[in-house]
Amino acid sequence: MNKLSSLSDAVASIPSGSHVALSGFSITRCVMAFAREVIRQGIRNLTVSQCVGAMDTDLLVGGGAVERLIYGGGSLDRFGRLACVNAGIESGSLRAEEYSSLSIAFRYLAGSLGIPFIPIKSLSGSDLLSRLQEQAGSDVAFVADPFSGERWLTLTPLLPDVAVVQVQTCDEEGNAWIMGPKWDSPEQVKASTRTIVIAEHVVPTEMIRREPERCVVPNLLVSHVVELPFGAHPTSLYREYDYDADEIRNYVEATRKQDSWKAYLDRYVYGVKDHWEYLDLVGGLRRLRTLRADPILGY
Amino acid sequence: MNKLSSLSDAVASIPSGSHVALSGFSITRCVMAFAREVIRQGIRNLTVSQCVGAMDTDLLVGGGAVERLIYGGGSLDRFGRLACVNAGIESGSLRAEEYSSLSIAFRYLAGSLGIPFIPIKSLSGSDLLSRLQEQAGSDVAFVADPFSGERWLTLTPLLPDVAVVQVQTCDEEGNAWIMGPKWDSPEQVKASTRTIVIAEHVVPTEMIRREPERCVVPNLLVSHVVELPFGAHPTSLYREYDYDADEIRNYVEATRKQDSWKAYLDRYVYGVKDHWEYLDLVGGLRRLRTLRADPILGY
Amino acid sequence: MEFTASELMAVAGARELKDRQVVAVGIGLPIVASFLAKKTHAPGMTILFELGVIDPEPVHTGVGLADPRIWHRAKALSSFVDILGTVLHRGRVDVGFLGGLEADQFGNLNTTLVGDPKGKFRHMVGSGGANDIASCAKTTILIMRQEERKFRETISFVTSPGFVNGGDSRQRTGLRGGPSRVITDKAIYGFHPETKKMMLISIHPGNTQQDVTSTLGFQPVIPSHVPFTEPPTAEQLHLIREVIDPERMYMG
Amino acid sequence: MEFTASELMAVAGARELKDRQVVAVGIGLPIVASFLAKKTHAPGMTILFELGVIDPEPVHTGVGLADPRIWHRAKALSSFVDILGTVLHRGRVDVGFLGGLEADQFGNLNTTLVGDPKGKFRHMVGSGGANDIASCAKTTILIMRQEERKFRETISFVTSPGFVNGGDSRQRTGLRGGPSRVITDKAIYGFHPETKKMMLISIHPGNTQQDVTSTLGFQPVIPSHVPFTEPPTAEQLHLIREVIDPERMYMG
Repeated sequence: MNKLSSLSDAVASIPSGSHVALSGFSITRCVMAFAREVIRQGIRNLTVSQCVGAMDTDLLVGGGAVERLIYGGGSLDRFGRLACVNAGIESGSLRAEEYSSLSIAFRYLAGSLGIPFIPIKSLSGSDLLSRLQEQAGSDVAFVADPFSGERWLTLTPLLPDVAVVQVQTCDEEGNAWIMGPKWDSPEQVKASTRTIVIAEHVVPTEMIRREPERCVVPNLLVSHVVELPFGAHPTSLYREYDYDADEIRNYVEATRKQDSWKAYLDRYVYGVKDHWEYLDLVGGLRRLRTLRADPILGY
Repeated sequence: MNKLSSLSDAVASIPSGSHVALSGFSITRCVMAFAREVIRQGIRNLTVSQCVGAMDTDLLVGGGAVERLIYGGGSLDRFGRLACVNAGIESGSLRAEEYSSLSIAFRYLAGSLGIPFIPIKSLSGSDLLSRLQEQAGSDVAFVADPFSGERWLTLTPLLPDVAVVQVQTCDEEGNAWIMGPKWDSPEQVKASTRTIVIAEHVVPTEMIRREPERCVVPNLLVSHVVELPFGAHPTSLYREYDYDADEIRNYVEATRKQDSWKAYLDRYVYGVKDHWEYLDLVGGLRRLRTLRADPILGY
Repeated sequence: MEFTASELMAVAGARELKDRQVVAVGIGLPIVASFLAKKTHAPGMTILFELGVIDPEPVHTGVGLADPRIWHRAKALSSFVDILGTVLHRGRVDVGFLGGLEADQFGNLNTTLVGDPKGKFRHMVGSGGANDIASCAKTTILIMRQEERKFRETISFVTSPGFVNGGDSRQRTGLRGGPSRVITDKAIYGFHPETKKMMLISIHPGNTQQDVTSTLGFQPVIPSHVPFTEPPTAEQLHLIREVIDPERMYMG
Repeated sequence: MEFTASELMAVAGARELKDRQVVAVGIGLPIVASFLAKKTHAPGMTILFELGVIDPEPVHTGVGLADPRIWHRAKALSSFVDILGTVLHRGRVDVGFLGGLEADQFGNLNTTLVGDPKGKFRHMVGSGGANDIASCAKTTILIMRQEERKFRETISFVTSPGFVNGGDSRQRTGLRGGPSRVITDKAIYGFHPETKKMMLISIHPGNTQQDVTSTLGFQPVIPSHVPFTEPPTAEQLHLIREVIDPERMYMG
């Protein structure tokens, strides 16, 4: 079944207040074009979850779209911290529930398997846990192991309404391949009610059938397929294009002050009609071709 | 680190009484050469586990090597039932703990994740559960979901001493690829203390590094690598060779009576010194080449 | 056009499937029913095999789920945890097909043993994924021949629960879903909405009500009007005979 | 041969690693320490990055774990659940490297916030996999500079537990393992077997005991004899400078 969709239609399918799981990790495989379109469409009060907070989440928070963040910490690697997320936490305007990478991954895993709780060793003995017990007591609880009697921390499943996942390749039905490490994407997708796939390339299903071991997202989970070149820009997409260090630095610089941040949003988000105008703004093919990955190295 | 080993050395590393997880499913990817060598070496009192009982397990039971079987049922597909397993269950000489495919898969999964229990919907309301509660009460228990209060069945992890997994390709360190569906192999391997990899082809690590997304068994889990052509014969190995229908029928025929079964073991197991003599016995390359998989179809 | 009871069973199974549904399939008639639906009215259906196969397009028939012939041209090849865990247990399977050695009036199925489980018995194949599908699919369809002693008042062993003891006993066990249809070589049954007892829905052409009830070990609910089952179309028979199972591997 | 404090830290980290160990690594000095060990005395070591990378052989340095440069030539690329679940949580990680904004005398680490968590504070990076490694690895090695206010009596937030409140309090929390070494730019510390307080093991050449203790916010256990840390060898310095970090991305 053909699920090809425009980015704007895919984004419009998400009501304000939804829980959205995003596929970014720091400055790689972030759903940046998606985040820009969400802000443009004025979708608000989202719950966003992600194992390690990334640039897509930071932009969505900075664009005023996020009410609640469930994550395991995060940064923009050497480029800087998640300035918008941190500002939201410091001011209290963002409700952040902070875990570790594995505890979020286990919550997605439990969601993907349809199990109501999952035990974990992490978090115990930390202030992360005491904070969660105050803030979000209903998602963490100790239970006696029914076999040994030992006390184990358990977590509830995460069950997002939509996973939004950037991939290199999929077909028009949404059967998708992810090259490189997959971090939390497989469990996010399988935990979520439905998935929006954003792909650099849409290929014939015939090609998907040639390497069935590679399929990470089976089409039965997918509601929309959006083919979008450079959809993760300025973050990287392994084997397709490198991160755009200059544009990430522009972003980080802009987040330092309210004025410059407003100007950034006006220029890169509100000032363009769609992703095509954004790509023109950042230099078009002349600039973007310099980011193209070396086919041997993959970056 | 080079872990290349002879089959006989790999098998000799397994003490009688060990818990061994086997990679077969019905008549495919069974560790048949391994099973024959275990019987020849006189290893006994094994616990064997497997999601769906297969020909490797049936041969091991028929060869007197197994004391306890933890599985989800099984057969030889159209060729017949697991005659040796069934005879052991009917006579009471085999302690069989019978689950479903998913409940064994979840027990391996819990083992692979290092979690002490996992909730499941399956088994409830069936005689499988009531039997397990009588036989193996300590591996199944109901617990109140700490979040909703609902009553959920939970299972203990399976933590085999050794996983024995037939693959198509690995390197000398044990980094292995599995082509085709992987059924319970990934979780078996990750739940087990260590893994013996039996491969049709051992390739340079350089080749493994070219497609890192395909690696199902990372070398850190592996103790022995055994390169063995047609190690799954007479069962099939996807993309390498088809099952040998004649030899499976011989096996099924032999299991019908004690005399014929003893003759089968004498001929195919005790009557040959090693896997090479076995391959000669079943017709050598002249015969085996007729089983070679079509490179497009994979069977 | 002439047709066999098996062909009608496969066609009746196919008719129960809707486009875009996710269907868990075993070997034999369920494969024929599913591929028939997919090649006719339900092209957007997803077909799953428990061991890790999604939407194959076989060109040969296989001896079982373990036969690489039936994995051919799959869109995804994964694992038990992927199919039975993240699809089935997660609640995404709309229809699961099941068969069995024995069934009772509540759709409970036995594939484990015949005889006295505490005494003399013969052990058969056990569950595989059948118990999981019976426990977790939104609905299940039972396909089995209505031979003597297959449908019994009491079965030797409950491998895969149907409506357990009837009424709301399945829900009280913590399970949702349950069997929606039983398709045999003589008739099609549903389940009474309250008692959850098997209820005759249609009789296959060529059979009388007497033929149907005389081979059951219990009395099904029989509504006042029971129609005949619609026969297969020429297209359906063509697909079964020439495309899906030309070697008559599944159709017996 | 001249060397920097960072180079000695990397070398000291490498010396703690043994052949055939499984090591969970973050960006920065831990990467240098791990690749140095692997290229010298521990060729059979396994290097893991939490996001799903096993045993890469990068030819370029990266800005962080998310940089594809450091995934280059991996043997396996998988996922958080694979690395942090089936390797780390399953108990197969021998050594995990950790750094932090602040540490206390029991090796508890803060990477979350500075200031008053209930009042005015600045939020930093949080845990990522650090809490998981601190909780589940058999041992952890803390690598951080011994600057003013980094080693404190009380830290603003415990992101990753060390020995919690000392003594057996970590075990009572349900955790095994714990930190084995703290490597700073001035010294190497272990932990006292009973009290689990930081204990001076060696002082880097060029520093006095006064240099070491004056920049700690607490008094470490000091044995009667404290040797100097063995300096790096020429081969180690060559590998760090020419092979592992020629652009001085990690060595600052």
